[in-house]
Amino acid sequence: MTELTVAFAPPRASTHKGKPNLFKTLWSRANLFTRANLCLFALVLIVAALAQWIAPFDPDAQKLLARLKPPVGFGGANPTYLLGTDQLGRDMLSRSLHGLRLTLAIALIGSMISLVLGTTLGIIAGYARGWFGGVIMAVVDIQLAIPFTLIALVVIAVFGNSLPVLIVTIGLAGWEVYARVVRAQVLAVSRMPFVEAAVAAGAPHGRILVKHILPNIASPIIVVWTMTFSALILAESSLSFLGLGVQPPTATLGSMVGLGRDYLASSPWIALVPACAIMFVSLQVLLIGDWLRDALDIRLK
Amino acid sequence: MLDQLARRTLGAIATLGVVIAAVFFATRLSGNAADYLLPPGIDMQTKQLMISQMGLDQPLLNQFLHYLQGLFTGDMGNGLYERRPVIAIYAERLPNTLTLFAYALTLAVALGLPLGLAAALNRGNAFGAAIMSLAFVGYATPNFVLAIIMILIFSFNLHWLPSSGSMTPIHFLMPAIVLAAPMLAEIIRFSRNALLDVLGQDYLRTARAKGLPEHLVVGKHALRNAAIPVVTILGLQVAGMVGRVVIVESVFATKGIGDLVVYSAIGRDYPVLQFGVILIALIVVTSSLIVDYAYAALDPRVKVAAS
Amino acid sequence: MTALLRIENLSISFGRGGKTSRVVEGLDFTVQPGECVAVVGESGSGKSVTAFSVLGLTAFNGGTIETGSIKFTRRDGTVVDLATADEKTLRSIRGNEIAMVFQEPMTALNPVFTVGEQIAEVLRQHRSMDRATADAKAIELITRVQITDPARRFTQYPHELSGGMRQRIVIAMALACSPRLLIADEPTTALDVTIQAQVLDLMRDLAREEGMALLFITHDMGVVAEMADRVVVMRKGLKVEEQPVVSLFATPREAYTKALLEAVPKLGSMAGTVGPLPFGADPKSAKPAPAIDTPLLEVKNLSTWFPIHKGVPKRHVGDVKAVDDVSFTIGQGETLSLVGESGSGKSTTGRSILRLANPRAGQVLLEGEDILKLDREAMRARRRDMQIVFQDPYAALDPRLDAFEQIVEPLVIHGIDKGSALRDRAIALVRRVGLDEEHLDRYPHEFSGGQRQRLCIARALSLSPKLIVADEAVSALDVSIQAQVVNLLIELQQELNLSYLFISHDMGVVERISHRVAVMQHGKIVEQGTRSQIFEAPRQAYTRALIAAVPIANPIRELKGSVTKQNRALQPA
Amino acid sequence: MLKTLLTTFALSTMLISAATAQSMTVGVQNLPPWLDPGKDFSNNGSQIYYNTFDPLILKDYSQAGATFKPGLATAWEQLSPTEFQVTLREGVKFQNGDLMTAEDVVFSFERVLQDMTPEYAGIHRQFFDNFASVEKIDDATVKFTTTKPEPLFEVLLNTSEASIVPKNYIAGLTGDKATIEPSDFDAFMLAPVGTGPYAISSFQPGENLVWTRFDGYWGDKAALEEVTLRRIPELATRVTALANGEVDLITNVPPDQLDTIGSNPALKVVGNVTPLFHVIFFNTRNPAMANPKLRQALGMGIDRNLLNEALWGNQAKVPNTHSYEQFGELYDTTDQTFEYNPEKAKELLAEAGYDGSVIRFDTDPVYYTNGLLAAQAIQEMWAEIGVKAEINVTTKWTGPDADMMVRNWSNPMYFADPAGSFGVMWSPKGSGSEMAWTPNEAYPALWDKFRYSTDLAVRKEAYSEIMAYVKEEMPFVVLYQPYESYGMRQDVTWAPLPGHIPYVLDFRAGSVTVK
Repeated sequence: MTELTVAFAPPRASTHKGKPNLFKTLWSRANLFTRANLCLFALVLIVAALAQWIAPFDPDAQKLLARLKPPVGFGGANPTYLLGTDQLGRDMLSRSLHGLRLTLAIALIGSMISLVLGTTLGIIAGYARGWFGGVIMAVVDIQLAIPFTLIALVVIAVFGNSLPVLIVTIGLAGWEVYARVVRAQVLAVSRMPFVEAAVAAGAPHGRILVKHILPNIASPIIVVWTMTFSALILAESSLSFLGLGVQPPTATLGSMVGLGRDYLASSPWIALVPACAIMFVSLQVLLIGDWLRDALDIRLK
Repeated sequence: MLDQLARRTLGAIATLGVVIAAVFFATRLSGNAADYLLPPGIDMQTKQLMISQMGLDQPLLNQFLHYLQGLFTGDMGNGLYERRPVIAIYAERLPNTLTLFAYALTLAVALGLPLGLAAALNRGNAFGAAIMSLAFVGYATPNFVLAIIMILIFSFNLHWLPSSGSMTPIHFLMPAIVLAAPMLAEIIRFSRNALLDVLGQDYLRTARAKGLPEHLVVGKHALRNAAIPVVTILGLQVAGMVGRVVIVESVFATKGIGDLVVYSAIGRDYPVLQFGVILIALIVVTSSLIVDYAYAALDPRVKVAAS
Repeated sequence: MTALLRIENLSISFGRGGKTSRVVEGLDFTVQPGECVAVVGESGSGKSVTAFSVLGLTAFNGGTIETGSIKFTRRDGTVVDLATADEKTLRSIRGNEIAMVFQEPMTALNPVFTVGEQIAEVLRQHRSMDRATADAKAIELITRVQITDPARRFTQYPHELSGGMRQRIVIAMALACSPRLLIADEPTTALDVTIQAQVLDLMRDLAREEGMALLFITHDMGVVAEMADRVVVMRKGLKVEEQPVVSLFATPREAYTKALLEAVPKLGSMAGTVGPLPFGADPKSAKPAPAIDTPLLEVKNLSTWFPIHKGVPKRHVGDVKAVDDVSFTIGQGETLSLVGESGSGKSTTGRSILRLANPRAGQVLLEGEDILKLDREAMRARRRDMQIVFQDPYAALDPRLDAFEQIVEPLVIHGIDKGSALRDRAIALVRRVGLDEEHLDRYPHEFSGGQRQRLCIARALSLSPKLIVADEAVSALDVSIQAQVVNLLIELQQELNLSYLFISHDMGVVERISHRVAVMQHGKIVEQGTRSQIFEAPRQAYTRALIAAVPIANPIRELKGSVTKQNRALQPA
Repeated sequence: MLKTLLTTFALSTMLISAATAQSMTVGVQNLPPWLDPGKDFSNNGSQIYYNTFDPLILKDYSQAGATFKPGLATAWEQLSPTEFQVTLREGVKFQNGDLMTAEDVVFSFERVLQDMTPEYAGIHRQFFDNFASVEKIDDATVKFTTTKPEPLFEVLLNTSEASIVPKNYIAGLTGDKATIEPSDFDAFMLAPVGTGPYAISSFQPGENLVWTRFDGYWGDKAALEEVTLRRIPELATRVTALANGEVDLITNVPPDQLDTIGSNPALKVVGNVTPLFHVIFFNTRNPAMANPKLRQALGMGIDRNLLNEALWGNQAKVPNTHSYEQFGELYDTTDQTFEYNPEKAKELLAEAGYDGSVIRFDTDPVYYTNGLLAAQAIQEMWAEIGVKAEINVTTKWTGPDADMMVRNWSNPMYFADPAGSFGVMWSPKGSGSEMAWTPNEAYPALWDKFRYSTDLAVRKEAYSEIMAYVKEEMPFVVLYQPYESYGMRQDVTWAPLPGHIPYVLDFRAGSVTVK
């Protein structure tokens, strides 16, 4: 190392001694905007988790004679319904809160499925290589060649349209991204001298994977997670558009937009409230992902 | 390097082969066509006759062999719904979809690269932040919402643009924008990051040390290098575009293959669906091959990664 | 006579907001026309930053010139202050009147343009030549830097050229407009020693022919001695001292300069000693290797080939014979050095012995047992006896583990010690390599390069191995740190009766640490023998070339550089 | 720059605007994938056939009741209860120039009666089951013979399925030019030719269709020179295309969107209560649904008036029984087959021993206007009486599935007689009965009494008896007759006529004008 490199990239290292607290380090690398965003996201999560206590009404309870009431502040609004009512006279606020909760749950579990599946296969492909790794990457290619919508159609057609099937389908949507990224990272990390040092010290494969490789590929996995998370929220709404989402009357943000889209010209709040919620949440996650990528200094291919 | 490209090509062909077999069996698994495409309330006798006319009462293996045979003779059978050759159905629609792709791709690249460049050069100021916000919003909006809102604004209220159809190039403008939006966002983000990467490279320092003006340093030395990783994501973007085109074509009533494929999937129109999936896989695989070749052409160092 | 370049009271700082740090502080020196001034210093001394400020590139690097002036006399006799000149003026000077050669020829050239284009570009920019004229001139320049077949090279891309050739291209680019001042920033650090000699030679000759002044940035006292007329020594942003080169080497005024000079391995300084000798130690204290009947390690006819596949489907069309029929032995407590240029197969040999690479043939007998035949479990147990220390101390430590975990990992793997015993052992190990107990809780990024390498050594020592493979273990370190680590290795050997396979391209260090030396070229050992046999009576031309190429840290040799010239013929251009 | 751009946009918008006095563009929700009146009773197809094809007997479509008028037949006569003879109009030309002959008429019916394709066979069973033969008496006379007495000759010969198609043209489409092969029918579906006032000059299945005025038409010349149908499936887009002047008329405007169009001064909404019932039906063969009391309870648990008020703005029609105004003499308003009575429903549930198990309600996501909304509202209403329902949205036609429990469906009026709507679905061989309902042994006789009696009073009484039996059995519940709305520009004068079956886009002379 010459001092030039030092000048170009001053060591990011925190000067404090001892175990670096990851969260503290990350927080210190967040600007005001990011911090505000993080707080807001935490708030969203809390609100979603508490939906059933916060929501003023049963999200599925109809008042057929109080349909299509606009949100408070618009002409004809009913002050009982803060965000108005939908096409069946259900409270938009309550539905949105419950929808938010279910949407987040679907995206969360779905993304966990793709994370675990994709990471596992990516590690196998990257670490074990050989023909099995080749097969995994071939499956990735095949999955890439068939649009997700079609895969979803077939899966839902075969296994029926239920929440678990939907979540698994959504989970299938992102695994190949993990597999690709993880494989590349594993290939890179397993060539690092510190891994060779562990091999030279006699470390078994399991130990190398758990102790050295996994912790070192965790950051890109987290970043991919934030990227797929918002993509999954959008995927769920696309499925709802095609009538493949959750079964009514259950609300997700996506199904609310999908079923409310016909009203965009006449009663726009029905679709716009959940659409804005989708945009807001996925924007937040994207921004968090972008910040994490910079903060963790990851280059993704 | 030629070897690797050839190997990539073979791999692509193998992928297509698997898709061809997979789509046949997956579609049969997904239900009986007769339950979906005959009018509700058709009587049982007619239904049985229709099933046998459609050849769906044949053993699966016979159907598969017939399908394979058709693949090689170019006879993909008749659509169960439209009752005419699948090839003819797609021939009517493919040009529209390809046109739409071409517009969207052009739009995304022609806008995305300069915006990404501007965002990289204005990193840290309001202009750069504005571009990135635009990119993120484009990425975070469900595209059918974007499509409908655009229709309501530009057609319903302002009467500037036609809302639907595929008659003239202007009809493709809104669909292309919606189709391009997430891709545009991705290209902006990616080209910005690629450029920021490149801007820190030693060879740019060299270029400056040579006394080159800034427009050459960035426009020639940096851009060419930043373009390379951007090209690699275009292949993936085409795959994403194929997924979205379904929704875009449906909303804008564009006569394209995306719309057709989804309706054939929902209606279990096997021959149409099968050929559609093969066609789409062909488009995706070909575009990623083109990207590989373009990558090889753009970057003299490249050895196409055998995946 | 007006100075070509006069730097006065120059201060440069980096960083933004509250966290600025001065990297250069109150620097003064001048460069006269046709003179070669060397700026010497270790990492962090501010020498490269200074070089960039002369090109007016400080701001692009993220730095700010706080005070001072950089006065440059242009061709037309006007004097410009490069610290304050506008970008347009600077641009007309860069590449035209002041040119620069960089450290890293791998990254200094743009990978997507042909080298010819990159040279011609400078001419088009500053000489307003049309494309054809510029191309013709570029080919001429490629010829000028002694590259054969210039017309073909002109159309090639950087990755198609060797490191040495790339550096020549960078030099050609710098020479294109016959600048008055050429700045060379560690131009040979990344090159093999024989190539380094050729490049230095070339630069010196060209400077002389063109009447160019040279501002030479380096950490290598040998290079300084070969190149410089005057030397500026820097440390932590401050000028330590400035003297003509001869008097600096003869009578360094400052302690720092003295230490720096002392840490430089001087080839030939070990003549007459019997064994490895720590830097700064009395030559008489050197001990010969303990004589032992059976060697610790016997490598017999070891071959490691990497297959080359071609075609679709992949066919095996040949092999890179990275290690080809190599045999040697290492005794208990002995150091065998493996020397050679990049790509000669030294590292693969070391890795094959540890089974980090898979040899295709041969035997590796450790205390008589062929470890290549061991099954997985037996091999795992046997690994306790052999450890490795890598070149890059940054990559060799897992960034996610603290020092304690790194050091004790081998112990944990083999189930040796637990709990507080583990801690005690770790403390003993870090102390032994010259670190403190408190360092155990730190993470790799909190250590300097030298400290990291000590950690790596501690980790290697933890299992009390009999053999350590040191793969370029000191090559990435600053010269003073390098000396310390070499001393540590020698001490440890004497104390623990360790054996080393010391892999290095640096003949100076090799001479100091070795009992015996094996020279590798193209995967084969071309010559091996005791240190004195190799260094004092080399039989092979290749060995002689390696030795001759080492810059001698002695400025008063007659006919500077003539020693290296004869070696050019040995290397394909 | 911006100005130029806007001008370009405006210009292009003007270019695509189709309305001139002689032509019109219609944005439809869906178009059929193929066209052949003899095969088709789909909602999509119903839009098309009347403009291009003529049946032997026409009627005055401007009124709901049946006033038959000469079509391709100038006169007709019931020779006996099982014989019917028609006199053909002379000089009628098909749109391809061929003269219509008695052979064409015979062929048009023979292709159905001889089950030349499975679909013809279907139409044969559902519409012309009673027809035994059709024969040419001379060049201008054709005689129909039935097995049983046929009270509905005029009604049946008026159906779109009884439209006359050109035999020689069809035979010449593929293969041997002189013989009829199955492939000829396939080819005809893509290039249909009839005797109607509009020729189909361009047809891209499922996407668009262009009608051009047929100058050789035997009757009043078509109102418009050219009519283009464009499929625009997405509602917002369809409405926008209208507001934007890209189309002049749009179909399938749901009740909730009427204001959006109505509030635009350039546009208006026209609609009618269409002769089609939205129904839900039960799978009586599923053990879970086998108890008629449970089905009665579920029927009584639905507040149809509330559905009408909430979802249809009270514009739909909630009938007492399965009967349409178009039935004329047979129109029944007195029978109270379906009613809302939650208290009674609860009692019935108790009697039926309903154990609270979940009832699956299948619904198509989009096929029926307001269908999904109604399903959810019914789910809520059933919850009120203590029934737990779960909605299963699926595009699959689950009607015949053994595990089906409840499903929404529609019972359109295929022709203006209870046999043409109730009968097609719920006669002993009706598709609904076939799928999900096993009536008792007395039912076929009762049905035959209604169907084949030539005495109107007997038929009327029999129909009442049938409805009473339905009330008891409750295999289905009629929800309402939807109000079908069309949006159009102010300068278009058009309205769906009450005499038509549902969805017909009648653009014949006198039905439409464009200013």
